[in-house]
Amino acid sequence: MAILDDIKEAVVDGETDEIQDLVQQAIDEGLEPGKIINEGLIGGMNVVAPLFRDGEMFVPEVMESADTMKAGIEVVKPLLGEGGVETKGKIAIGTVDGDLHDIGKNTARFSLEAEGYKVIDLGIDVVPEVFAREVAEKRPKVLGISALLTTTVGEMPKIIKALEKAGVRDSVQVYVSGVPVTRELAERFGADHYCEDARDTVDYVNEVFARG
Amino acid sequence: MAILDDIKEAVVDGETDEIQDLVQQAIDEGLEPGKIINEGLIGGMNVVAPLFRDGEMFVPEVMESADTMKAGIEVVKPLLGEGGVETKGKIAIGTVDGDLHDIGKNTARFSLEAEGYKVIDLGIDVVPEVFAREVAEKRPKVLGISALLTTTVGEMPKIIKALEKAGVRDSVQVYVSGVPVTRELAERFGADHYCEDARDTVDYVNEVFARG
Amino acid sequence: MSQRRTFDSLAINNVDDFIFGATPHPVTTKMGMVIGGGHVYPELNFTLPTIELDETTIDKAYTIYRDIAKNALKRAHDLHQDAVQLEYETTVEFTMNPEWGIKVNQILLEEMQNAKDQYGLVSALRTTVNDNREFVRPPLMRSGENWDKMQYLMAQCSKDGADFISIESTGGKELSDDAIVRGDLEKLVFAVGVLGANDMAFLWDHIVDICEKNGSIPAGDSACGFANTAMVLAEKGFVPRVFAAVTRVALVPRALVAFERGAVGPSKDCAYEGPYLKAITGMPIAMEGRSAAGAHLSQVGNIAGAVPDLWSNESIQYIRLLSDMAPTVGMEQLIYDCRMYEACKDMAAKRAYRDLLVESDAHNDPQAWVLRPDVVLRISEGILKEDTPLKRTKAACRLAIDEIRAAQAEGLIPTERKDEKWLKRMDKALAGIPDDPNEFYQQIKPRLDLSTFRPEDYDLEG
Amino acid sequence: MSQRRTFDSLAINNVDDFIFGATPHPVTTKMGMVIGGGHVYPELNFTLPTIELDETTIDKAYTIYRDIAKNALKRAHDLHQDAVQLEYETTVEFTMNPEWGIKVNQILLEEMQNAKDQYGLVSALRTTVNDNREFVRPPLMRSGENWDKMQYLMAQCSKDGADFISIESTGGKELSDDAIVRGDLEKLVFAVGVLGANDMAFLWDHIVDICEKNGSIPAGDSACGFANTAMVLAEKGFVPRVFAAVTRVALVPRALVAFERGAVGPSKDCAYEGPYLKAITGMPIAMEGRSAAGAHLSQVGNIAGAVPDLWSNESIQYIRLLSDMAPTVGMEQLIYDCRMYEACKDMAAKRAYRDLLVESDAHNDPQAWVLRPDVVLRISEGILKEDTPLKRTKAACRLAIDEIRAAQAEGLIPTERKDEKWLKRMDKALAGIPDDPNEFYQQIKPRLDLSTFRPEDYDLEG
Ligand code: B12
Ligand code: B12
Ligand code: SF4
Ligand code: SF4
Ligand SMILES: [Zn+2]
Ligand SMILES: [Zn+2]
Ligand SMILES: [Zn+2]
Repeated sequence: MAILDDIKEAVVDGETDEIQDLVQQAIDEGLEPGKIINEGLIGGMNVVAPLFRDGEMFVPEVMESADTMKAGIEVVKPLLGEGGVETKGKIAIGTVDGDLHDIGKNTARFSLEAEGYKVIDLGIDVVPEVFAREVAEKRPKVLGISALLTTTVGEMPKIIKALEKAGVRDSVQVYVSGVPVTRELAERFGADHYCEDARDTVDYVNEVFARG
Repeated sequence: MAILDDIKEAVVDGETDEIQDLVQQAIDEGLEPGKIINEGLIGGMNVVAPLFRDGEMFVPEVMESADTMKAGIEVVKPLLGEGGVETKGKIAIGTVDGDLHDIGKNTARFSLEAEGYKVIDLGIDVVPEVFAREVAEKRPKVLGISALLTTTVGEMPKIIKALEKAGVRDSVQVYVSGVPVTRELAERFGADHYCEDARDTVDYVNEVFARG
Repeated sequence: MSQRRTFDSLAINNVDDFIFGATPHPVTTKMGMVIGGGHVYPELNFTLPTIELDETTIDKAYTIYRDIAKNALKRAHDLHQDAVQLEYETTVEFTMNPEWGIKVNQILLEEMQNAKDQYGLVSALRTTVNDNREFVRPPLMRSGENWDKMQYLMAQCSKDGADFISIESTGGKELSDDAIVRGDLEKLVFAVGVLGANDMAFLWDHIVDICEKNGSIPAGDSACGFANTAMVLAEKGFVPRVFAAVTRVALVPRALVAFERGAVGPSKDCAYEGPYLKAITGMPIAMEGRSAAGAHLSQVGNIAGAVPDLWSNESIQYIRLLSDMAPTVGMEQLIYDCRMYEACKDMAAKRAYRDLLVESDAHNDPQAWVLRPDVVLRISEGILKEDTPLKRTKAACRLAIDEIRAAQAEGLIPTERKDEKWLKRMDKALAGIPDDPNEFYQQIKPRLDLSTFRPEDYDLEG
Repeated sequence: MSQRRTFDSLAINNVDDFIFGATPHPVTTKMGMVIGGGHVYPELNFTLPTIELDETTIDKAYTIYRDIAKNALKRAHDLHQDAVQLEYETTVEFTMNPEWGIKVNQILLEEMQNAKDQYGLVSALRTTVNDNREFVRPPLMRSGENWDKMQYLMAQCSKDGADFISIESTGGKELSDDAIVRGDLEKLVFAVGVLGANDMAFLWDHIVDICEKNGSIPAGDSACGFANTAMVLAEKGFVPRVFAAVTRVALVPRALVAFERGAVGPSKDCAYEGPYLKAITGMPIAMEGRSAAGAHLSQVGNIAGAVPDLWSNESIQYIRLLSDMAPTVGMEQLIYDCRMYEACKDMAAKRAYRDLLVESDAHNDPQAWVLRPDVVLRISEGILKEDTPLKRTKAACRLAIDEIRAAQAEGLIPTERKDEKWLKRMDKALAGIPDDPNEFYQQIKPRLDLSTFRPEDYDLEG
């Protein structure tokens, strides 16, 4: 299955320019769309994810791989039936009210997407009510909240309260993240977990979904 | 009243060797015992206390002054009526279970004594039950607890609980002290106050007694 | 109005004259400290511990700031230090509620005066107002409530007695964050060489004006939001070190604009581009390194200390360490570092000590290499051959890449597996960038998310 | 059995040979680090954050220790450091529950091995067992459950692979605390020159024996409980600085006893008496200074770095700073300090850098003055003219007082208002002390609180 290996390699190398031709070629060779996606495109990301986790790939490279995968999927999409492309599951993330730190969130998002999750990005400077509303509406299995300032970290318990008030606290696993946060603070805030960085986050989310 | 000035000066200078003669001389001169104590001996300590608080006297010097004052009082004591010497009030201090740090406690004790308080020294390595029992029996107005290790500071809330259990929590103002303690921790533990060092402690205790 | 300047030749030409504590154009504070006049002074920065700020807690925050200043100044005195600088860097809340920020500024000034009265300690205050223009999205850079509040806060702190006004401005960050995370040098050059530089001119005209009217000194800006972001990401292994090193140098021309508009230094501690600014402008700089590790881990802990005039800890929360509160500990560490500079008896000793600081780091990382005094002079000279911020930014990148490549070729710094790939990628990105800002804008426009910034705020055609 | 030694002449005679990183008798660790063989390595110590230890929380403590080691070692590697030392200093709970202490020791060794396997980082472990004999009152120094547990913990940690065994022993502290707080030099000399020295002989015979049987190296003790207590009290303005300086030197003869009984170094970081030990024994020493300010504020932040073979942070809790966890930050700071030593190319450069460290502090405080390499050599020589711990302790005090007085007379260090009074007071105290320990005991006995210690545990007649 040389073509699938080529697709895989193109994803790993982030060859966005070449991927659509390669995928078209695979379709022309009569390969099943599901197979192209799972063994070729997602197969490539399955190589990328552990490389990133081990520090063997940089974030820009992972982002290019993810872009490449997405571009490839665009080509196959029309051939897919009802369900479309399956993701591993849904996660929401956002930075607290008063806090504009964005980069960590974006890195976490790309890492999770690279791992095959659908990420609902609530943005930065998000008030507790919006966290609660989005969780109620979109029903992610995990909610990641981050604050990078010692003066905004106090938003976290408020968000947990807002989730409780909206009656959705138990529907979601909440983790918290950011420089001023610690494991101990996470406990005190009533979060389910503390994640140090994107790699840690991916491990945790994988664990949550593995629990079923 | 040259002799009273001499007594005062002897106390400030910690002249333990000379004080008894000076006091005897004052008695021989027909001075009232109360006056000798209040204006001479305690008068001396009233000079010492602010000097120490301003960093103008070392601890050993303060201790010598206190010793001198005590030696002087020994001479006058037999002449006193019922009440004996009055102190400003009663304070208990002790270091928590598992903690042997002693020096800070002793420094605090001497500073408080220098200020005219009666200090009940519960010692080091003191279990919560003993704190509670002593407070119940001796009825100090203030209880000072200290821990110097991050691993023993957790004893503090236990002591507060023990005081509650013994029904004496409201009878006493509790302050906590020691390197790992912070204002914030003090609050979390349910203490009334946090004192950083001996000088701070004296200020706080003065304030409590001033409140009446 | 502000005195505009242009820089076309180096203020410091010879590496022998490029030294800590001294610079051609020193600056004098209100109590008479001469920054860059022969000594290196500590500059202590500090921040609140985890606390939620509102009407009910603000008094507690005031107490904390007072305690920090009082105890750190006391410690300086106990260590026989005769002059120090404090930095008050406002967080958002204090800019959004300028009265709070003004109050803290006053409290610090009071404690400084107390320390002077009580034990003769001389001190200066740098007030760094955080740039909150990005708090509306897309950021509103030249009008609106946030911009007004920033200006008000600066004016008032200046009037109340702050010695220096600084900022870590964010013009262009709407694009640079993404550029950095994507390792996209073309977009980065646009973000900083076009947007950033344009905003600096606008912003610093105003700051210089505010300072002149209210009695403080316009000190300098920092490329934190750009180059330090790249540095932190490189430390996490998220972007290549060579990319972070080039980013650092790329930020020099933007920073220079503040000085062209009237800033006179000392530049900000976290502006590691400081040595370039000192070489070009001859004005004093603050730097931070090993003693700021509590705020940023980095590969430049010692070399950052080669040529500073102020030496900073960047920032530390008011939390308890085993000995004392962290800001007091920070003051002690800075003072010990500064004593080393002071112990150097003559120029020869100073150069020898500077070279130890340089050599101890320079060979470990490209980010350290580009801070070598000799490299700084060479690249600075090259930058000054160009005459616009965009052309200078391109030149800065080009020269940094060349220096790194040469050092790697000679085995003077380590070469990582993907470095050559990344250096080539950056070569390619640079090659395609035109000299004219508007032409560049039209060329890159299709790749920009136009919802994230307002072209008109950067004098760009729609 | 242990090899007894006597020291009657200096191992380092000439101040030119008295240098950081090198010493006549280096020591080699299991992974091959040579301490004192040319380099200065970082030694990182760390401790738990506020946590109450019991069966339910101990697993959390294990995780913390693992995280500390893993992340700090990773940081060392990221900074291109090739060898480091860790110190695990047990707190009471870990000595009282030796299984817990043994487990932590194993965890650290595992992470060290992982770091070796993963990226070739070489490391060594010093396990410092806390002296919990004083947990019964009066302390039971030579028998009982606590003494047994200490020995068991040492033996097991040694067997499991710790490179070094250390302790901060407390023999004599029953009296020294009070002596220090009272500024009572006579009692202090009795506490450390009689009780302390006697206990060191007993204790170190056992430690050397345990190490020999189980494969680790008996490293050294520290006068923490004595001289550092005085230093901390002096910093608070509670005892005079001249008294603290004399106390520091007074502790040298006691510390020497460990080496006479077979300890071979590196001595403990917080044993600031280290330079004396190095001069006398030629064995390597650990020191701590400016980078340990989070644990002890001091007046010796730079000068403490003049002649170390290991450079330590003393201790820092596992708490979050703005950049990272504090122990990781500590590792970074130590590495930057060590890079400076490494950057010195030849002996001339080393001496020049050492002298900067010395000169930057020496003139500020008597406590710094007595750590000057030349002063250390002079006093050490004087100490070795005497032949018993008591006589040496007296000599140490005498010589320290003389050096301080001479320096003050020449205006080389500041003279505080009450210094002369205190120096005289110490003169007087010393003058009255006989040479014979038992005679001294009988003389001082009326002034001792006999309920606080057991004379028989110090071979004294009832
Ligand atoms: C880059 C940066 C900025 C940039 C932000 C750019 C952006 N768009 O994000 C700019 C310059 C704008 C900035 C501004 C400010 N900053 Co800032 N900043 C930083 C810096 C250097 C790096 C942060 C970063 O991007 N790290 C890299 C990412 C990848 O890591 P991360 O954020 O931890 O994210 C990871 C995890 O959280 C996790 N994660 C998992 N799930 C999720 C989910 C979400 C939603 C998120 C966010 C993360 C996350 O995975 C991520 C990837 O590994 C830090 C220093 C530091 N040591 O961290 C200071 C720092 C956070 N900033 C600080 C300060 C003071 C400020 C300002 C107040 C400065 C000022 N005076 O103006 C303003 C505040 C603006 C605001 N209101 O938010 C201080 C905070 C101190 C304090 N008191 O709390 C810090 C610690 C710097 C310092 N050492 O002093 N800052
Ligand atoms: C002296 C000292 C010792 C002496 C104690 C002598 C004694 N009899 O007290 C010795 C050597 C025995 C010792 C032992 C240990 N110590 Co110790 N010790 C110190 C040191 C250097 C100074 C403490 C001191 O006396 N300060 C001076 C006094 C005057 O100040 P203070 O104690 O804060 O007291 C003031 C206030 O608390 C206040 N106050 C007001 N009211 C009251 C009331 C009471 C009851 C008290 C106590 C105080 C008080 O006023 C006092 C005077 O201003 C500190 C370092 C430091 N930075 O503080 C470490 C320190 C506390 N010790 C430490 C450690 C680790 C230990 C040991 C575990 C070491 C070991 N591995 O064996 C053991 C533990 C023994 C035990 N179970 O308690 C660490 C704690 C770290 C942690 N994890 O928590 C510290 C912080 C040192 C460090 N930098 O790492 N220690
Ligand atoms: S990197 Fe450091 S100094 Fe800079 S804003 Fe960002 S934080 Fe402030
Ligand atoms: S002073 Fe410092 S190192 Fe020493 S026991 Fe006491 S603490 Fe440990
Ligand atoms: Zn900064
Ligand atoms: Zn120690
Ligand atoms: Zn230590």
